[in-house]
Amino acid sequence: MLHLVNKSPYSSSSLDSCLKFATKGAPIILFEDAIYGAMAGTSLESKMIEVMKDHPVYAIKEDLMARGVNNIIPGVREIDYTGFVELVEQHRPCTWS
Amino acid sequence: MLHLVNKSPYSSSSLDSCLKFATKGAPIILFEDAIYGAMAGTSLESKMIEVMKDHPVYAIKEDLMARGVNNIIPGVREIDYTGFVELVEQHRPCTWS
Amino acid sequence: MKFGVLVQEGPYHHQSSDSAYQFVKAAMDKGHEIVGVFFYHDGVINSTKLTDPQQDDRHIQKRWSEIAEKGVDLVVCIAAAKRRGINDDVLAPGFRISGLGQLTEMAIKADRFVSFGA
Amino acid sequence: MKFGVLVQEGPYHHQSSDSAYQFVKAAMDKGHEIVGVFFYHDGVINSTKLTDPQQDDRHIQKRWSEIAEKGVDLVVCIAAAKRRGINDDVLAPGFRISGLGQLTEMAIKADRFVSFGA
Amino acid sequence: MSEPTKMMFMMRKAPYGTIYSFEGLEAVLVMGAYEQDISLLFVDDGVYAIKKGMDTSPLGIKDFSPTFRVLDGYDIDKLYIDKESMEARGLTLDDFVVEPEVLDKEQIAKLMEEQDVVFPF
Amino acid sequence: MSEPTKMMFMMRKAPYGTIYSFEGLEAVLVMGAYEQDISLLFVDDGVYAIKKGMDTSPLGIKDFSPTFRVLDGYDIDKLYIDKESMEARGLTLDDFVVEPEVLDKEQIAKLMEEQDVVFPF
Repeated sequence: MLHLVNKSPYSSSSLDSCLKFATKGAPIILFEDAIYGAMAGTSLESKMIEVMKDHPVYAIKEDLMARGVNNIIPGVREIDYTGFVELVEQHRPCTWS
Repeated sequence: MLHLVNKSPYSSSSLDSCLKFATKGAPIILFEDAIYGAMAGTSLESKMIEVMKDHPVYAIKEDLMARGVNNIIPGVREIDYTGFVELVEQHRPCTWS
Repeated sequence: MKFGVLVQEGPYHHQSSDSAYQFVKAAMDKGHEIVGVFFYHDGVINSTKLTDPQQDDRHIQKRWSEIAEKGVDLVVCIAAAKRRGINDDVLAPGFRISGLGQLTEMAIKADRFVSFGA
Repeated sequence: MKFGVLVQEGPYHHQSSDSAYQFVKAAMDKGHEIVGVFFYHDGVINSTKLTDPQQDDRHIQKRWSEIAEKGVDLVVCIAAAKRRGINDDVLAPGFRISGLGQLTEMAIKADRFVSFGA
Repeated sequence: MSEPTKMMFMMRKAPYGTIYSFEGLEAVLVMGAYEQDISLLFVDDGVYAIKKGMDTSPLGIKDFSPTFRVLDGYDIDKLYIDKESMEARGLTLDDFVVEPEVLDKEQIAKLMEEQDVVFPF
Repeated sequence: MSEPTKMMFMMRKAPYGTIYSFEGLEAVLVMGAYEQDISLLFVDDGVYAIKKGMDTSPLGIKDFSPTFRVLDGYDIDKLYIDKESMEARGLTLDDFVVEPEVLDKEQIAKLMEEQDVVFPF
């Protein structure tokens, strides 16, 4: 299953809920305000590095650009909407808003 | 200043933001989904008991009733909308959504 | 006292509009003056006369129109309204569409200004 | 593949509708079939032809109507629409109002069903 | 005949503060008529949707919780609740208008993986 | 002449995911014309509203961040940012399109207490 998270991890518990139920290896896409979770040098960075031990983490490029975030945590994979579609081809999605 | 919080403390960081900036003695009204923070016997109860050492905490009766919450933490003051208005008479309000 | 109120969420979807209504009603019952209710962000959606809820649910738009009948100014932000498809063609009785200057004036006039939502 | 899409938030206020649009566009560009886009909750507000955003911003309703021109079924939930003042009088080209049965059928037909918002 | 589609309704939001759980329930009722494989999961603040003792009359808001009791008549009997969400909120099975099966997070993760569609409400 | 009303705009939401900060900014611009005592506070995810380097063109969404730069011309020069919110998000003053004054939570609490009106956006 592919997990889609769109809320800021600083103000919402959605990412935590997602992580609770995501099985090992399940990919996670951060988009909209959730991309702030992919930014390097933040209080959440170490947590995200732990997350990436169990899950491939993707961040939507268009959302990173819109928010002026260009320093992402090494290991987070930047994808565009075509990449988003490709992941949905491979996995059934589940949305955490 | 009177602090108004309407989001569930389980899914939103609004109550925490409010608590960060509320000065000692400033009253806090929990309404809408925030009233779940006033419920007894939860994982948040001990935190709320700490909060009440510094702030009078109110919960809106109509919202408690709507959600079937009748076991509130001792010390939380149940008020109706008239009580809400009276607190606003006494303090300028600040909303945390 | 003079109270101003801001409604920032749409009806039914969020409870903010209900809460604002309950607050306004209680304030009026206590004899306070409501200098105005300003509808901003999705709050503008409270003002459409096409609102048609289930019979056994409250009618949020009509509740507001009734408040207006008691002399309360209900102002809908034009910029926010245009983004969300609200204009004079669908405006319910008692609401008027105007600019953010009205919000400023309410905030200046009011002894207490209360925001619901956002 | 066959994709179904659910839009659960209003335009401009939340980005969900933008994201759904970007997703649908990218899926169509890759040759996928969109079995339908269902607008639920505040998502129904995407469908009003009275939408009138600033000139220098995107026109979310028109974007969807353009998607419809490419043969995509845009279905607005009637129950959610009535609560929020959306009916045939304000419905933009390419949208149709129908029941939740349509959502069920999309979900059954689609190989992948993607929800935006909620 | 094709296999029924496995659809899970995941309720994650508290009632009344937002309309998600109520409108989600409306969707569940309609889908019940389509003879698919439907399950309902209560997780996070969604567990509050089935709390007993709601009285929305002072607010004049429609109380939708009784509708959960009729789901059985629509052949929707797969109701699940997240143990952790329930316990963190100080709730037990006695607190609910229906009797969902209590699952831990591993069981829920497994159940989700089996679904064709997950609707978040 | 009466005293000017002390109004604080408290931006707490991230840009683009929701419209609050953008429509909040529109309100600030209008109020600037009324010669009141206006301040702008960036706190929680609201600090992202003034992040440098936004490029919304791939999404076709209007980029509103340049508008913050013109506030000065509207005599709105009291811009404050919460130190803790900024630091938790790995941001420094170099990251912003404007130069807010950095305040700690005690200073912000004090500033809030002085306000006649706080608008949350």
